[in-house]
Amino acid sequence: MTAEIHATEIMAAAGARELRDNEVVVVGLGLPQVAAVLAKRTHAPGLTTLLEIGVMNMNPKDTPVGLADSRIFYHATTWSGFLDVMGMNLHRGIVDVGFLGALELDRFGNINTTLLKEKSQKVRYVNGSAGGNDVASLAKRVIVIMRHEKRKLPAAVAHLTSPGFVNGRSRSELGLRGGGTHRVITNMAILGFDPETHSAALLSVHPGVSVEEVVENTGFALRIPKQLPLTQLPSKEELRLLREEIDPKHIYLGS
Amino acid sequence: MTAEIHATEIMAAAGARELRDNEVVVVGLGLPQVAAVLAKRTHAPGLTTLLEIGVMNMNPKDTPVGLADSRIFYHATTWSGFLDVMGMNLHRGIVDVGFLGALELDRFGNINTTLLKEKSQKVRYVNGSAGGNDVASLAKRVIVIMRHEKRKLPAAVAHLTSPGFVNGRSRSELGLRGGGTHRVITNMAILGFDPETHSAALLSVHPGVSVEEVVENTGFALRIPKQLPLTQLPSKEELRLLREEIDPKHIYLGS
Amino acid sequence: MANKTKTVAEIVRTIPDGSHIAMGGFAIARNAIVVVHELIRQQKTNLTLSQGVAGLDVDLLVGAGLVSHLIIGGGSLDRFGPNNCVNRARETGSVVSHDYTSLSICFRYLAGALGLSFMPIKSLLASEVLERLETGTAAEDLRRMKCPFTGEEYLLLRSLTPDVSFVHVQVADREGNCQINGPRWENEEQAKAAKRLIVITEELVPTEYIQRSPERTVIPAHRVEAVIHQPFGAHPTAVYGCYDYDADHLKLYVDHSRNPERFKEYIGTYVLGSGDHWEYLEKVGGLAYLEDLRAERLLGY
Amino acid sequence: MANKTKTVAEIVRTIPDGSHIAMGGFAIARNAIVVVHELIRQQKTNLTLSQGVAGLDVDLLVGAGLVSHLIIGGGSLDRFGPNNCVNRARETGSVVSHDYTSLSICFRYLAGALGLSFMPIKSLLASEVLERLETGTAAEDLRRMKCPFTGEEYLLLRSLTPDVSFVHVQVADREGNCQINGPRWENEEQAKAAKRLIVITEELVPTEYIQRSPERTVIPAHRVEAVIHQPFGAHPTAVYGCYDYDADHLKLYVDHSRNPERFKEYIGTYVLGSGDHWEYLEKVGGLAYLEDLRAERLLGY
Repeated sequence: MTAEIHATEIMAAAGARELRDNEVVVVGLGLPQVAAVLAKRTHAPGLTTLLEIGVMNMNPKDTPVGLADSRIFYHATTWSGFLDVMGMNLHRGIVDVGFLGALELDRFGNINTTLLKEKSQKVRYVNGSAGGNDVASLAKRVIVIMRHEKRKLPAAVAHLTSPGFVNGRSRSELGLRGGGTHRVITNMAILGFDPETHSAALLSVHPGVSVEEVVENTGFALRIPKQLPLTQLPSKEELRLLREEIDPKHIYLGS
Repeated sequence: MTAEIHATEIMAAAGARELRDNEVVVVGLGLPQVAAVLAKRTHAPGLTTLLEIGVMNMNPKDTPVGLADSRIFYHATTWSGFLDVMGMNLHRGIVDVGFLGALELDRFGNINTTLLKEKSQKVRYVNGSAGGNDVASLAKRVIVIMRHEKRKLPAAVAHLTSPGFVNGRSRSELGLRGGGTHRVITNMAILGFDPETHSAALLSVHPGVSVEEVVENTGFALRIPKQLPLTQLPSKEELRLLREEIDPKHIYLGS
Repeated sequence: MANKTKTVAEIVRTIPDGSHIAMGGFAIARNAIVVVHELIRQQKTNLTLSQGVAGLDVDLLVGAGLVSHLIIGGGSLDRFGPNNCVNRARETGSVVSHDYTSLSICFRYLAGALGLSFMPIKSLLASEVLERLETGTAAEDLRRMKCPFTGEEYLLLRSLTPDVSFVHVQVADREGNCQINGPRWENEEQAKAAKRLIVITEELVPTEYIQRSPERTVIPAHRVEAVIHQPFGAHPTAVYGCYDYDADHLKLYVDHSRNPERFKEYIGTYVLGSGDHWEYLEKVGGLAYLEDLRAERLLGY
Repeated sequence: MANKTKTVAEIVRTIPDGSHIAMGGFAIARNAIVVVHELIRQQKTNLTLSQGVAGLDVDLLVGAGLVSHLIIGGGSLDRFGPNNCVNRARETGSVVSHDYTSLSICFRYLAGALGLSFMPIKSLLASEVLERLETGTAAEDLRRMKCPFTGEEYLLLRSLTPDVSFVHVQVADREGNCQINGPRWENEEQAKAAKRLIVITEELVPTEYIQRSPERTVIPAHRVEAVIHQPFGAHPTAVYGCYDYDADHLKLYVDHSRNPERFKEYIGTYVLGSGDHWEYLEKVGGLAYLEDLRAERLLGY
């Protein structure tokens, strides 16, 4: 069965496992939302999931295409707005986890969602921050889910949209309240950040991925522990939930 | 019929006439609410009436005993809260008229609703500001409805709860946004304020009241114009509305 | 789904003396009387109370001697009379009262709810309300500032983050999702500013009911520590759509509150003399009497 | 009772070139497309647009060359693609874009709605988002400040008070009392910050309907200058409870928006080629096609 498991399914399950029961999570589009719903339907039934547009505890139906798609906010318990979710929860300091995607992420966990620079230095704009910078600034810990590619994990991001540990400085030195980037979950591995140097460290590799592959596909030096565990695979039940209930059309989980 | 008209009915009608159609009015308990409802049911159908607790366009049923009485907020078009009414309307600067009561009011239109000093200098606390200070600070003009007694109209209030033209200074000198006290409607007369000196002036006396009586019952010097008009009495229709619809139990209008 | 229902006695036992408690009532509406009575029965002391417009809830707690500090915007029992116990405590100095205004209390809670340590405001200025605050112990909660963009003078208010807020609502599920019918004064900001939030509900509903109109959820479950289910829990104050204020009982209360000795009688009879809120409800008149206060569906009162 | 219903053409004629317009959409939901099309037909120029998370509304206006300045928190067309016209305009410099975040835009509107000239915030700090703003023309809208109570460093944001805000709602009466179903993003703060407020509604209801649930009135009549009644007025974006986004049309749009010439074709066919929104609706497929997008009552989409 292992061979059949798609990397995005490992990512979703790993993301879900980072969440503890009764935590409050702000979720972004795509895999973050899939991971949070998976956690809620397995080990964390008391999880509170928030969407920045003003949704609490959604129970997505069919597969939503974005935050503004009513499939994602189906059967929620609250519909309010930015001021409530991002102001009275995130800025209030009660959000445990912010779950983000990234175009680029660097060794200090800084996130770029604004633009890409081509080799010619020509700039290609993308979506910008939306709630990303707010979440990165204010959530107690930030979990990023993204593809593992050398160009997406550069030494320094082309645009620092959402701060992790800028220049390796601590969050309090940066004047930021939240705990910063805590985990980066990719299709190859899970990264964490050294509590002293605030630079990225390898925490586990997914089954079938070698450390060399990870290093080769990472644009910055990774601290690598001597004993490197394998990432836990999704359980049968997790796979069933992902495939049959949460993303039956395989929009986010690949196919 | 004039003889039968109660002074409170003159006050309510005079209060109503100070309101123009399509204005936005924050209303306090008692006669202010009665006056605003009268205006809305006569010449100002487009009047928007706000209650600080979070009510817009109430259509009071029976006679309410206070702002928190559901009889006052019956059939309103909005139920929200302080932040909406007092923040997003009053502090926003879109409230034309604030309609207040007063324990005491002085020659510069300063209002006391906090305490009274007995002759022994012993202090008797009363209700405090609630929204009164906010309304006096921020509404474009303030209309006060109160009984005309020497002790209630002193040279200086025992406690300056809600500012008019403190020490005769202009509102901008005081750092205040609203236009300050504009009219004082009593059971004897209507007062205004001199645009230069900001001190009180007599604008009209109610039929049957002499200027001497007014002066005798006022604790500060009043500017008195040579041509002093009589206050217009309530029309038959106004009296009918007041007596039959708005305050049929004569809770606010006396009996 | 977590079931957060608790008894009022359980909850009140967790409130330490000296706590800052925010009360969700307004004058004679939606006062958390069931909590007020239990605080008195358990003889909490040295409380700080905050509220926009204080009513019977605060008057009872101050009269019963539980309170050392008030942070309020004003208050009364509407046409039934002033808050006699609060005013007497101010006059004798037995309570330190920081007297603000409705909006400034709301803005202080708003700052707390938004995780901001301060909020600017344009009222209070040029008043004795501010002068008294600035020359008293409230000075540490106030600063003047010029807006760097416009040059306009502002007062800065320090945020208020009560240790615990008690809000009485009409409808909640067992997890704590709440709907409030009728005006909400500063309930939302106050509830979300507090470190702990306890709701008292007239009616317990399944979560499915909440999910039918999620726009109506003013307080979401994850902010709520416990839900106390107590029908007529706000008596003798009014709960819109559930029951009217009890005019006779309020007159009786005001009659007693004018005099400290008679106030003690009131507390002895109705609060200490009742083991819990059900006993209190029997004492004030019982089922038939209370049915008479029930709201007429169409009018809501 | 005032009847404030107006046609979109009447209203758009009152918008001067150079206005600051706030758009109430979010990505592909509740975009005031009927207004966007008319702004393009009337060829307004030099507009400033502000919005939390920009979607099709802003992309159309920027693509059609009406816009010189953006103040936004981000934006996309969700899975359908990026805002190609907005991104191209940023890349070519044809638009000056002040790029904030969702919360900072919301706080700027909140300040405007509350009549405060500034609002503190704890995000943006230590980011290139802030660095770019502070080193550009947005510098005049930003200051650093230490909280006088806690010593914590804050960013101060200048309030945003748009000349006019367009908010698309599901339900309004003829006077302008509005209900919004589903999440409301920053609609309330944006609407109440604006100097003029125009609402576009899917459904016109009598005021009695509003009075049945006054808790649901997010925008009150007295703030509203005009009500535009236009069913399917947000097509091809979604309106919760009314209709789903039109996936086929959004794909067609994105396909055109990748290229300036093809974008012009899109505008020519669907916007300039339609005299009004009814004609546009016929052109995209007409009644039978639109009925297919109608929300299923139970699901809401």
